[in-house]
This record gives sequence, C-alpha cells and structure tokens, in this order.
Amino acid sequence: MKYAYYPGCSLSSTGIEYDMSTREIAKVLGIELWEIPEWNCCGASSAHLTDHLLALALPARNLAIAEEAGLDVAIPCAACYARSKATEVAVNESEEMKKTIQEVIERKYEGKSKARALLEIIGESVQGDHIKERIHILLTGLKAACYYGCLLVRPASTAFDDPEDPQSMDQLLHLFGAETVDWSYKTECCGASHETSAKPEIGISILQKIFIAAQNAGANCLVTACPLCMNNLDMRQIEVEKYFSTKYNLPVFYFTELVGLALGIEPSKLGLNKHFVDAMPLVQEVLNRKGGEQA
Amino acid sequence: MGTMEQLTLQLRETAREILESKKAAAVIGWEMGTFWYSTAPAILTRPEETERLVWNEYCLNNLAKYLLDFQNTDEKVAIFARGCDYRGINRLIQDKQIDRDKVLIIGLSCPGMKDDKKARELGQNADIPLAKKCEECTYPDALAYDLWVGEPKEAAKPAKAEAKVFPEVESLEQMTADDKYENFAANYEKCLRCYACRNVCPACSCRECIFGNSSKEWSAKANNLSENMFFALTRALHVAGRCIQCGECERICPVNIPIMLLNKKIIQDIDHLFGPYDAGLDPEDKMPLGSFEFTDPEEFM
Amino acid sequence: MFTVQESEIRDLLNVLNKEYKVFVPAKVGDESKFVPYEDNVEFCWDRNVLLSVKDKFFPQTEPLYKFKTKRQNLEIEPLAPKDEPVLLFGVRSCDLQALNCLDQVFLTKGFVDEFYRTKREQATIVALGCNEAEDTCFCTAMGVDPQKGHGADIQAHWLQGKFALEALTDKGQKIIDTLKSYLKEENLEVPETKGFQLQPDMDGVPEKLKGMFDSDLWTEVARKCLNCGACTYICPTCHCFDMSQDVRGEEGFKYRCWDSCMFEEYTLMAGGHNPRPTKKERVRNRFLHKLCYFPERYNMLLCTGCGRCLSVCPVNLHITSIIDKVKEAN
Amino acid sequence: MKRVGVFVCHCGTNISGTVDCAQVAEAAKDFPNVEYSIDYKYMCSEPGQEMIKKAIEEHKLNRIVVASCSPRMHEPTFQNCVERAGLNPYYVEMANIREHCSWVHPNEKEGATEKAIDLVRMAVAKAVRNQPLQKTTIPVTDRALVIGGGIAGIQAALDLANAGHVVDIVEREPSIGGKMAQIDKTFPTLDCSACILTPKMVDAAAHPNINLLTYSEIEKVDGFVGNFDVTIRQKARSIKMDVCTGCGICMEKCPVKVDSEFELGLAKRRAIYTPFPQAIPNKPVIDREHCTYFLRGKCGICSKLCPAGAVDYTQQDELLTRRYGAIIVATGFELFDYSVYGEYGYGKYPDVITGLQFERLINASGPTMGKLQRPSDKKEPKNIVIINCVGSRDEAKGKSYCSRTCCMYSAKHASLIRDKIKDSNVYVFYMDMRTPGKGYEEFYDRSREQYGTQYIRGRVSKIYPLNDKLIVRGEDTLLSQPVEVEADLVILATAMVAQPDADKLAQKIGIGYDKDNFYTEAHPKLAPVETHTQGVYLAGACQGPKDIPDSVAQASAAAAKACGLLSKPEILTEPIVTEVDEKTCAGCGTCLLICPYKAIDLKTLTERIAGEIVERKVATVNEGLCQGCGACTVACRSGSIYLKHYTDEQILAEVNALCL
Amino acid sequence: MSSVELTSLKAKHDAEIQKLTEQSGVDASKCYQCGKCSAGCPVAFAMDYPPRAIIRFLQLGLLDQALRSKTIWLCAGCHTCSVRCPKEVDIATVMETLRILAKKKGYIGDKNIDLFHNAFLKSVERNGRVYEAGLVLTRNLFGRQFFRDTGHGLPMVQKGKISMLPHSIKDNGEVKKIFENVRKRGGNV
Amino acid sequence: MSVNEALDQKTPTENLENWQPKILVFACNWCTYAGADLTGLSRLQYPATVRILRVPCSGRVNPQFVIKAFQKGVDAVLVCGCHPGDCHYTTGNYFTRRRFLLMRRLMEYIGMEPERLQASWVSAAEAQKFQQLITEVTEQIRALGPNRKLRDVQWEQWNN
Repeated sequence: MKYAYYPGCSLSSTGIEYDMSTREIAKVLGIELWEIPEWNCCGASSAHLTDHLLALALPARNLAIAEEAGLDVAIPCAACYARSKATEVAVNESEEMKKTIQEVIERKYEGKSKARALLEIIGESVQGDHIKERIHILLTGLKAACYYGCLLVRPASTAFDDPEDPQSMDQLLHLFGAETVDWSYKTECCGASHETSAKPEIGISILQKIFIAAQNAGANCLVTACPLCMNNLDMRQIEVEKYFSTKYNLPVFYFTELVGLALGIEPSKLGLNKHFVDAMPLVQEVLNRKGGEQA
Repeated sequence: MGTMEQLTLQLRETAREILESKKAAAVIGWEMGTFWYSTAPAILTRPEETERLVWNEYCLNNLAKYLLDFQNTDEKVAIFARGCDYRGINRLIQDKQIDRDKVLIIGLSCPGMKDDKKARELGQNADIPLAKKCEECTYPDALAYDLWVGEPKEAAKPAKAEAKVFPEVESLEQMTADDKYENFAANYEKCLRCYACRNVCPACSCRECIFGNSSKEWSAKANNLSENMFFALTRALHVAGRCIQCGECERICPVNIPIMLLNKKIIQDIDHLFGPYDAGLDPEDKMPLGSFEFTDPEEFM
Repeated sequence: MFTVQESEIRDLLNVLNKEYKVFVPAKVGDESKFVPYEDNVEFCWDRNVLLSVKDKFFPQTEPLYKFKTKRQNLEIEPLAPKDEPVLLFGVRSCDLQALNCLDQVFLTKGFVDEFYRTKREQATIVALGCNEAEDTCFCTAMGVDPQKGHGADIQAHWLQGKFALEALTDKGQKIIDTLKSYLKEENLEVPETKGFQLQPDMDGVPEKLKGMFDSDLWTEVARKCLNCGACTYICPTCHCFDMSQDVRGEEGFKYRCWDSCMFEEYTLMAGGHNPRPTKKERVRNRFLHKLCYFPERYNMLLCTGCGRCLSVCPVNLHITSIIDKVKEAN
Repeated sequence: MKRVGVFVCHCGTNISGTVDCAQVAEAAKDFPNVEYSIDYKYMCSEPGQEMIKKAIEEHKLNRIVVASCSPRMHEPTFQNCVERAGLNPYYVEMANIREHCSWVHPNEKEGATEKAIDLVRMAVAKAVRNQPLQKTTIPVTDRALVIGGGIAGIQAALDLANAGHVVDIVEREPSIGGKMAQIDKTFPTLDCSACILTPKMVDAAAHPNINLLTYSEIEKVDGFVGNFDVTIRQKARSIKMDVCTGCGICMEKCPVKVDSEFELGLAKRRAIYTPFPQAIPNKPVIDREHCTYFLRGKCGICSKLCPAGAVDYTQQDELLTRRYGAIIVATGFELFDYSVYGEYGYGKYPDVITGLQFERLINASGPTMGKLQRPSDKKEPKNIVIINCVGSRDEAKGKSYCSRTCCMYSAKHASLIRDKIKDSNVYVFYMDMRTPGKGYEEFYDRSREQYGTQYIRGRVSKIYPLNDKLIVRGEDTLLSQPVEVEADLVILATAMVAQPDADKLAQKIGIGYDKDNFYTEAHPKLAPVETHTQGVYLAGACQGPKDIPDSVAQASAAAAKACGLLSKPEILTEPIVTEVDEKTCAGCGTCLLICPYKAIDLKTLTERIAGEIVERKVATVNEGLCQGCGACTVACRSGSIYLKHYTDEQILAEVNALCL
Repeated sequence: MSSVELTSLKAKHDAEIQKLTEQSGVDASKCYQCGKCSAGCPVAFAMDYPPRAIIRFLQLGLLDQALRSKTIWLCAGCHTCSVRCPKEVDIATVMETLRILAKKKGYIGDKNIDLFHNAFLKSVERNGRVYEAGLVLTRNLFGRQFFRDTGHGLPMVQKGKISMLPHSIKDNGEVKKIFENVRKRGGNV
Repeated sequence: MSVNEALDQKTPTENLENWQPKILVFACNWCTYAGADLTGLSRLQYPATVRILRVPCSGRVNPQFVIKAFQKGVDAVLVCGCHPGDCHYTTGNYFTRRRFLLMRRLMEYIGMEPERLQASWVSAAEAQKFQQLITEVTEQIRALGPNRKLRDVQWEQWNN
C-alpha cells in the first residue's frame, strides 16, 4: 500500500515521536509513505475560526499535490485530519465550492484524493493472519485507556468510527495483547485549543476529569492518536497534578508507539524516551515480561 | 488504425459471438448509411451480417427504441449502448415495455458524435464539429451492462443527478411574453406533424399515441399552428420526467424545430422544483410526475 | 434566350407581382421553401428548396365545404378555392415532374379534383435548371432532365450571374413579352448538370417488383424504419389524404389533410382490423406504390429523384438503396 | 339518436329574479340534439318532476339537462326522477344557474342570463356524451378479522361480537394481551392494569362470536371490501390445544432457560412456556429455536411428563384461508431501541432501563415481585433519574414525532417510585410537559406537589458510570446551567415506534403508512379510523402513538365502522370509476403510481396478432377499490384509462361548448 | 433586569441572521432549546452563556448579544454538541461562523485567543508552516504572559521537540497566493 | 398567415368595448365546487366572467385541457381544488400541484401571460376567497385583453 503522507506541523516539533513511530511501523507493516513535497500547514486550529474559505483552501493544496500523484493521504494528526476531511467533503458536495477552491489554490483538486486518518489505515493494515508473525512482544500488562479525542471521529457524517464509543484503537491494541478499559471519556475534548492558546484554567479542569476517569476505569496509561491531545495529556499532567496536589502518573502513548513496541522496534527509535511523564518504566515492564509471552 | 476502427472490429466480433452462441436472437447496432457522413441502425440476426456493423463518429441514432420491436419475442436481444442508449433502454424498462432480462446490454464509451448536417455542408476534409446533442452529454458511457466493448471499465454507479441549468432556456425566459410566443409560434408553424420526433423518442412508448387516434378526441388532424402547438406542448408534457436528453427528436426533425428547448425547460423546472432528476439512470427511481412530496413548492394562490 | 442580371431580378418580379401572386424559393431560417415574393425575401437559387411546391396545389390542410345544422335541418355550403393567378418562379425539373404525377392523380381517369384543377389552371410556372446536383440528387436516374422542366411555361437558367429565360408555352411567351424592357436577348450555353453521385439503375425494376410482394427483402429493410411520416410529407409526389371535420356547436367544416401511409393508423379500419399491421407491410407499400403500382397505372414513376427523403430520413432508409437491393435480389 | 330535454328552473324568484329563464329555455332549443326545452317555477317540486317525466315520454327524450341549483343539492332528486321515467339516472346533467349564477350576479342580469345559457350549453354538450352507468352490488361476508390481540384489538373484537358479528382475532404472540399486559398501573387513575385488562381477555376468549387465533400471522390478503380472502399462518405450537389442560408441569421441568420476552430480559423463561401466568389461551408453546429436542433431537422431558399427552413435536405450520367482510388492523407499537444512543451508553449500563422494564420491575407479578431494586446489584435505588423523549422528537435518531404518552407515564413512574421508596429522590428531565387529557394535568401536578418529583427542563447529554453510580449530565435550561445527578437508576422514556414489520403487513393488506411506518388513516380529521382501502380500519397505536384510553376509543370507533359495513348483506358501489381501454393500454404502469387506493393492477392479456398468440400487460381496475378521483387518467399519456362520467371527451365537449 | 424589545430587534437583524444561516448552512430556528448541547459541552462551565443560549439569541434576533459573548471564543470546536443535537443543528459551525463575523465587526471577545490565531496564520502565511517556538514567544509577548509555558520550553528543546529556527517550505509563494486569493474574495484574513 | 398576423387578428364578433373575458374554472367537487356554492349561498358577488366546470378532483384536470381551452377561445383558466392535505382522495391535489407547477412555467415559457393560467386552493368554507379570487383574476384578464395565443384561428380564416 502506498499513501501520501501528511505529517503536519506538530509532527516535526512537539509531536516528533508520533512522526518517528509512524515511519518506523509503516516500514515494518509494508506501508509506503510518500511525504507530500513542500506540504503546507493545514490551518488547524486557527483558519476555520478566521475565514471559512481559507480553512478549506489550505488543506486543499496538500490534497491537490497528493491527487496529482494519485494517492490518498495518510494523516496522523487528528486536527489536520479533521480539516483535510472537511475540505474533501466540501469539494465533493458542491461543484461551486470545488471551482472556488481550485481558483484560490490555483491547482486542480477534484476531491478524488481522500483524507484518511492514520489510525484507520494502520487498523486496516493489521487485518489478517500475516500480522501474527510480525508481533515480537505482546503488550500484556498494559491497561490502556484509549483516548480518541474530539476531532478524529467527528462530525458523525464523515467519521470512520462511532463518535460516542469508537473501537478502532481498542481493537488494534487488543490485537497486540494490550488490555483496554471501558471508559466514557474516549471522545471528550481535552481542551487543547485552550491550552495552546491562553486559558490554562479551563484546560486544567477538563484534563483533570479525563485523568480521574482513566484512573477509575483501572487504566495504567493513556493512548492517543493526536499530537495536540498528547501534548496536553502528557506535558500538562504534572501541571494538573500540582494544581490539585495529586498524582496520576499516567504515561501517555501514541498508538503508533505501542504498535512499534509490539513489532519489536527499539523504544528510542519510537521516541518513547521523549515523554514528559516518564513512560520508560512501564515500557520496561512490558519488555521484561517476554519469555513465554513472546508471540 | 484509429481506435474506433479497432473497436468496430471488436463490436463485430462480440456481435458474431453472441449470434453464433445464440445468447441473443438479434443484435442492434449501427451500419454505414448511403453517405460518408451517415450511418443507420442495423438490426442483425445472422452471424455473417455482423460484418456490416460499424462504430464511427456518425453513429448518431439512439438505438433503444428498436427494443420495442422485440416485445413479442421470447429470446434475448443484444444492443450496443452508450450513455444515451443505456438511458433510453432504462426508460423502456421503467415503462415496462421491455424486461431487463430480455436485453443483453453491450456497453460502450462514447467519444461524442459529429454533426452530420454540418458534415454534409462542409465536406469530408473539414473539421466537423460535435453534434449539438453530444455537446451537452453528461453520461457518455453505459452505466451498467452485461458486456463491455472497449477499454475495460468498472461498472459505474449511476451518478447523482445535479440540478441543471440550460443557457438557451434561460435566455428565452428573459424575453417578453409576446416575443416568447412569436418565437415559439415561428418554430411550430413549420411543423409537418410527421411525428419523427415521437417515433424516435425512447420516452414515447405508447401502444397508440393520442395523436394517431382520432377517437380519443384530443387531436385534430388539421395541420395548423394551433394544432401543431398543441402537439408540441402535449408531447413535452408526455415526456416530462421521461426525457433522457438524447436530443434525437431535435436532430432528426426534417424542418429543424428546436424541440429540445421545450424538453430542457421542463427538465430544468423539474430539477429545481422537485429535486435533481436524470431520467433513465435507474428504472427504480421515482418518476417526478408519478410521485410527490408533501413539501413540494407551494406557489398557488 | 432572354437574360437579366441577377441584381435586377427583383425589378422583374415586382412587375410580375402586379398581375400574379408570385412565389419564389427562399431561405427561411434554416429551411427553404416557396414564399410569396416580397422585397426582403432571401432567395434560394443555389439549391432546391426543402419544401416543394406541392402544397401550393394540394395544401396540407384544405377546407372542402361548410355545414350547419339547425334543429332538424342540415345546410351545406360548398367552398371554392380563391380565384387568383399565381406564378411560381424557380421550380426545379424534379418538382415539375412531381406536378405531372399529381396531375395524373387529380385530373385523369375520370376523377377531376376541382380544388386541384382550379389552382393548377391558375398557375404559371417558371422552371429553373440545375447547374449542380446535390449529393442526394438522382433525378436523371428517374428520367428527369435537370435542365428542362417538363410542363413549365418558361424555362429559366441561372448562369454567370444572370437569369436566362426561354418560353416553353404561349403563356410563357406572353410573359416574356411583357417583360421585354428588362430583358436582353443573348445566347448562353446551358451546361450539363454536374455532381451526380447516386445513379440507381431503374432498368427493369418496376417489372421485377411485381413479383416481389412476398420477398424477404421487405422484412429486412423495414427493420430500421421508425414509421414516421417525414419521407412522405417531404415528398413532392406523395398525395395521400384523409378527410376530417372541425365542428363547433351546430356548425362545421369538412376538410382534407395530408396523411401518410407510414402511419399505423393509416390503414386502420373502424372494426380494428389493420391490413398493414407491421412496418414491413407499410414500408413495402410505400416503395411498391412509388416504383411499381403507380407506373403500372399511369406509366410513370412516382419518384422524381429529388432526394428530399434521403436528406430527412432519420435512419437512412433510402429509396436508392432499396432500388439497389431490388436489383441485387434473386 | 340523442334527444335532449332542457328544463330551466326559476327556483321561485331565486333564479328568475336575475336570469331570464324563458330566454335560456328558448336559446337551448337551438343547441345540437336538443328536442325539448322549457322553463318552470319549481323544477324540483312534484309537478316539476312530473313535467320532466311526461316530457321524456312525449318527446322520447333520452338525455336530461336540468338548469337549477347546485347538483350537490338536487342531483339525486332528478336522478331518481328520470329513473322513475325509465331512464338511466346518469343521463341527467345539471347546470348550476343558482349558486353559481343568479345568486352571485344579481346586478348583472344580462351577463347572468348569458352565463346561464353557456352553462346550459355546457351541460347539454356533456349530457349528449353521458353513458348509462349501473350501480352494482357487492356481497358482504359477515365476518370480521382483527389483526392484533392487544387492548385495541380485544376491544374492537368485543364490540363487533356483541353486535352479533363473528370475529377472528389474529395474534402473533402465544397469548393475547399485548403491551398493556406488561404494564403495572395505568395513568391517570393508577389502577392496576391487569385488573382491567385480564377480564376483557377472558371475555374475548369466552365470547361465542370470537375466535382466537394466537401464535398466528397474516400471510396474504386478497380481495376487496366485503370480500377479503385472508390467508393466516398458524405457527406450529407443538402443543395439541384441544388436549392440553394448561397444568404447567411441562414448564416447570423444562431444562432450558432463556430470557423472557415478556419480562424484557429481567427474568428467564423455559423453552416450553406461556408468556405470563394470566396468558390466554393459557396453554404453552414450544420455542423451537431454543428447545433442546428441536436443536439436538434429544430431551423430550415435557412430552414424557405431560399427563395429557399434549406435546406434539411433529406439528407443522398450518395455512388457513378465510373470507372476511372487514378488517381491523390493531397491531400496536414497539418500543424504540435506545441502544443507538452512545451518550447513554449504548444499552451497556445495566442500571439504565426503559420505562416498560420499569413496569415489570415494579409489578407485583414481575421478576422481583414488585420490589424495586436495580438490576446490577439488586440494591434499592435512592436517586432515580427519568429521561423523557428518548428517541421521540429526535430527528438525529430518525424520529421527529412526540410519542404522546411518555410525559404521563414518566409522571406515573415518579409517583410509583415515591410510593414504594419514601426517601427516594426522582428527577425527571423533560423538554415540554404534554398533558392534554382528562385528569392528566392534575396527575402531573400531583407528581410534583404530592410526590415531590423534581422536574428539570433539559435533555440529558450524557450518562456515564462513576463507581457504582451513574452520572447524568444535562442542562437545566431554565437556570442556563449544566447540572449533574448521581443516580442509582436511570429510566428512559423511550419512544413508541411502529412494529418493525409494519410496512410489510401494510403492503400485504394494501394500506398506506407514513415515513415512520405508522399506518395512515384515510383522512386525518374526517376519516380517522378508515384507511384508503375500503373495509379496512385502524385501531390503536399502529396508527400513531396512543395511550390506553385513546386506543380503546379508536377501537370502538373502528368496530362501529366495521359494524356498519357488516350489518348489510351487500353494498352498492358507485359506478363512477375508471376503466381501461385494453386495446390502447401499453401497460406502462404509470397509473399504478398515482392511485391512492391501489385499485389498479397489471394483468396479462393474451391476444392474437397476425396469427400469432402474444401476451402483453395491461392495466386493470378493481371497481371495488376505485373511488373515482380520476387522477390516474391524467397520468395516462395515451388516454387509455378513463373515468366514467368524466371522460376526456365529456370534459372537452364542455370546454368546447363554453367557447361558442 | 431590563426587558428586551423583541420586535425592533428582529427587524434590525433579520437580514444579517439570514446571511449567517446561509454562511453556516445551519438553521437556528430548528433548535427547540433542549440544552443537550450545553450539557455535553466540555467548556460550558467557563462560558458566559451556554451554547443553547447563543442559538436562542439568534432565534430572537439578539445578534449583538451572541457576537459579544465570550462563549463563541471559548468554544473548543470539539463538535460534541453537533453530534448529539437531536435536531441536527451544527452548533459548532454556528460558533465558528459567529466568531468570524464577530472578528469582522471588531468584537474581540478574547484578545489573547485572537492574537494567537493571528500570529498562527501569519506564521503560516510567511513560512507555509507553523513555527511553534516562535508562536509561543509571540503569543506570550502580546499576551503579556512572559513566563507562561517557559517552564516547558527548555525540556522541549532538550527533547528535540522544538526547533529554534523557523522551517519554511519552498513552494514558490503558493501559500502566500492562497492568502491573497482569499483576501481578494473578501476573506477577512 | 404569419405569426404576427395571427396575434393581431381579431374575430369580427369581438367588440372590444363590450368585451368580457371568458374564464374557465376547473373546480373539484368536494372543496372548490362546494366553496363556490357557499359563495352563492352567502350572496357574495363576483363578475359573471367565469364558467365553472365540475370535476371529481383537481387531480382529474389534465394540463392538456388548458391548451384545448385556449385553442377554443378561453381567455384564462383557473384550476382549483382542496388545500394540500385536505384532498377527498388524499393525494390527488399533490399530483395537481406538481403537474401545474410545471404547466404554469411551461405556458409562461411559450409566451402565455402567467395570469391566464392560475391555480388556487379553495376549500368548501372559503366563499370569500372564491369571490376575491374570481374578482382579481377577472381584473387581471380585463387588463390583458382577449387571448389570441394558442388560439385555433383556422375556423376564422376559413370563414373569411
């Protein structure tokens, strides 16, 4: 399988481990990722609050380049995915919008190249028996609270998974031996838009609820598919802990990191050492279990 | 050898195979006409006749209507079909004039046909423009078929209809009432009432047309402007929601009446009043005048 | 031969228009037909008109008489065609031949149609020779001379930017005499008509057809026919008509109007029986009538090779190809 | 030869005060086919009618035009008059020169007279083309079919049976009773549901005119009013009904336990079972999907234990065809499956239950013997949340309508809870309280004032578990603030929806249904229990959400309609129906799309063409179903379907006459 | 509490609200004020009006009140409200549209948020991509929150998560063109 | 005869000064016909320009009737029936609505003044509406003058 790859701005900075782990596991899973040459920022999460057309046009340029190459686009970042999907839908729904966007980006985009979430693509690629042979280590002992965030499965009309109780990440992790907990915060908002902006007090209380819910459900880590969520849950966890004088100690993973781990990729190659909440002890625990539980 | 010549060979081969293997009792296609710019519908029943088949830029005739000649046969009939023929076939299926099971559709992709009248005028070496009816074609290919001739194609799902706007209709709408009438009357003053438009039309499928049946009191045989207009308007109403926009009526009119001006007006109005609809895409579709919505526009006093 | 410059033909027609109602071949939009001469007509000299002069003698719709019922009485008032001399300027040989055919039908063998006769007698015809054939023309194969209008009063030619006139009848001579002041006498050579592409061989065809009523040929050729009436309505020789009436309350008109043997209802009888139930019988009848029955009765073909049906048939079911097929048939 | 007589009425001075009647009569003499024309003071009077009869005789008239008042007034009068004179009543045509002329143009005498002449001319033109039409009679089979054995079906059957008609009730469950049998108490009186329902069930079973066909379904419906031929599938019960005594030993010993449908999964039943103890007939049925004998060919315990030898594993479904004069459809409703609500946990939280489950939980004969305890841990709930409009008024979930009963049964539930658990708190999340019924608003008032129910105006956005509680989050829209309740139990007032197979049954019977699959009445105001198919009536919630009083009322109304039909041995059919000209009909079926009565069908015609036998389809009209609207005639391009008495020819003749 | 004179307001804002409806593609009149949106909103607790009330403002013609609310600036755009709305009113999109309109009118409900978005888009226009370190700096400077997030800054750099130099793309000005074209079409960028 | 001539030609009997329009009203039996009856019962006056033709349902009105009426010399046609939702036959008027939405546009398209073909829902109770409707339409048609469009003038030609 070959996809155009749109890492997005975050993956080249704050979300670098998402980028690293994505590229690593893609190699093992035989997914060819062709990084869109000279891709541009999709505008999330500012453009759509400023100008409707701009918000549609920015992702359109990236999609147009992918369309030229005849490829669908794999997008790891949930926000980038949501914006790109919105563009794809808008172009396909209205001939008039298609025309306008083509005029604005001065490129041809017919809406043929589809924006696809990386989670969905990885989920598809591990279907079938062949994947069993690839598993090096089962992720036994991980009790993951899968956190999909708000943008990955909304709006409902274009979502690839259920907007209230999505399952794709849970199923993916089950395949690699991890347990996932049933909790009701899968698609609650993490408040990232407030974190990256200027309202910390709002974000903190939103985050607190998420941590408590994960803990109550018996999770020992959080798993995400969005660099903004990651940033928030990981980087700000200490801040929230301080604010409420408590300790959660919930390492946060990108699902790609865990898939990489199970596929036997070196933790440092996956960026697992770059987390704010130290993830390595839990990673080490999993790696130490090996033996009879090796796949 | 050009593509259409190559395809002609494939057409012949396909037709021959069908007749030899008795998959169908007849094959409907095109053959050369008297002049270089003309072809004629060909209805073939013997394998050796298939050598007559052609596929060139002047295969203008819509073939669907010929299926009516096979209403009483038990065997299948094979028919070559582009988008317009395909839609015509669906129209006849929707009007229950022929069973889908009895038709073997051989799908074709149509590059657009050339204007035979212009060809006659300009000569063989000139650059002949596309036929008017093909210029606006939105469905050049058969959308579903049993066999396909040409570049392999995936069976395309019927595309979603879009609300159509016809510039020539719109500009007519801008005229004053009297100018509109004068224009309309001038067009239909010429009408010979030869009924070629009706007889070629795949949306016209009555056993007995009210214009051929004086006992039904509708139409007088007299050829005068008023009766001609009654014919024109009635025909437009009868094909409302059925016209597949193949443009055959207008193309073959011996006195060049722009018949599609009426049909397009109705198509445009249907699209905008009741939602976009393309006749003949799917025989299962609700017919615009055979159905209604509670929420239809309310313009009455 | 008397000639007049093309640019001065309008002066000439203006003179004629005083005495006659003059009709000339003209382009009207995309079509061409004979229209009453007016200053602004756009002449059609370069080719034959799409609609022949047939309807000037045999209109598509023609009232015959008027009737009225009052309580128990029925009154009938016959209608007569208008009494007005007509001059048709520029009729081609093929169409003149067609009039000769119609004359046979409407004036001979003891049947005289008064409506037709009146109009025929009132008409003066100026024939116009053909310099160039269209690709659909085949009059020569039907025994028509494209440069000589049989039955015309004057033969005209359109040569080198001039019209050349030659009287064929006394009536014609009289007209030329009145026009003398506009005309110059000179001798121009009438060239042979160029460009015939179709030459169906009629030799022996009518005779052969007599034995071909049951031939499979008809099934074959009829298949593509749409049974529209384009060929018959455009044909200068077709002359079938139907009677009908227009009644309003106690009054009404009886009229006749063209009919076409290609229509299913043409032979439909009151009881529902149809002796020509399928298009095979109808197509067969059309060609047998033109090429076999009519010659048998009147000793002339009912086709003049004008080629109009070739240009209008939507499905290329051409009389020329039928003739070819008849020739080929065993 | 058509011989028309024209009779112009003065209507005292009502007409002649404006219209010159003599002039009208004189003018009419010149109209084609008019043989006789006269004006008279009172045409509808006895001497006036005599005058018409005499003129018919003397002048051999065979078409009559009466120019007088509206045909809606006196058309039957003059039809009867000419019939007595030996003419077909449909030979009469009326020109309305009073309501449509003299009365509306009193100041335009000339214009009115001219108009009256025109109207008479139009009527003459039409009358000349009028054809004799015959009213026909259809025999009526005096037997009714009631489909559905819930409260509506039972009531309708009892009413019909008491009026002396034989009724069959077809019920697909093993027992009659329907949803009402599951309910604990009824609003607004809080009396026991079973106490009022079960006696009716017994009455129905014992009534000599009622025939119960339980565990049966409708297979096919043919025919038309008065003569419906209905095929009923009697599913194999595996029990010989005539042998079984209903002792119940078999049920005690059956080793298979499955979720009870009647208890909505809150209790188990056996593979051989009656749905509930008061079932009627109180004889079990074997659930072949779960019975070990049917699954593995072994077991047979019930058969061994049955003292009467009533168990019969070899029984087969039986098809029964009967003719009925009338059908009452009373198939009821189903409850909305709330598991589409992700935000309410997709049905995964055991302590989120539906209102009907609650009825079972609080019912003295229910799984807990009426002790209110929550399903997860059997604890007594203290904080209970009731959520209204779950599925109702929710376009996003596909139902836009109000279910009409939930406001009331939620109020009932709240009251019942407080009755049982004194120290409990009940919160009802509602959007609008709808209590339009006798005593309903008072009942709602009591639930607030007397029982202390807390009403919160807002729709719940999310329910999620926290420890052993359920957090219910909504906005109190009156406060404009989000609120949360820590609930022990959540009751969802789920919408009433049509039976899942309602559309299929409708297609079998040939009645209409709306976008939500509820059956459509013939007219929302004037024919609320009739359907478009004459002889088929609706009762209860199959037509739309309804509570018990409304269902019962509609059932009695439907029964009254059916009685009206069945009480006559035959009915007359209006002869103004459509007919097909088979010669020209192309069988395109467009008319079928238009007919609201499904009166048109296609049939195969065999005919000889050019010596060959060919078949073709043509439209055919069922005169029993056609109501004569003529909408189909316009859709027929070849004019092959025509409405008698209003043919194209007749209407065009009127148009032409008007233009002279 | 002063009362609101509804009749004149309605007339005043009808056209504008109509336009808003067209732009957002959302018809506020569909809303029957059940409050499901507000109850599920993760940020509702911080808002001055619940989202439901914003829709109510639009229904009544109180456009200014909607445009001047903090709510529209606090909306996180998570679409929870939209997916749960029983009347399929896309509230999140209404918020977006209102914010765009508010900005056009110069009602900036939250200066910091607005500054951030401006800086963000400037960065995109200039570089084609977002320069996150620069963004953090700009925002803090403008927002006079000099020390905010600086606690995270150092570890970020150490972990190789923030590059100190802006990265831009060689797109021959295509992205700048997009901004220009949007402006030409009346975009308020 | 040229089209313009046809438009200009007037029948000799047409004396414009005393000219009154001829308006054909198709009225469904259940609503509009009854409504027109009520107009009479209520003694509400309207111009004597209309002739009501009774049909069982507005769904029976074939758009072709309209052309025929214009051919024969009617100056305006009014199609009336029950309000949507009130059809005695439930759905007839919904078909009427679709048919005449198209028909009105078609007639306007060929140059017929839109006032000459109108449709209206008049219930059995709407006597006043019926009165107003007829008065208004009559005024409109008086302003437009006699209709020549679509008119069958063959008769007049032959009579000359």
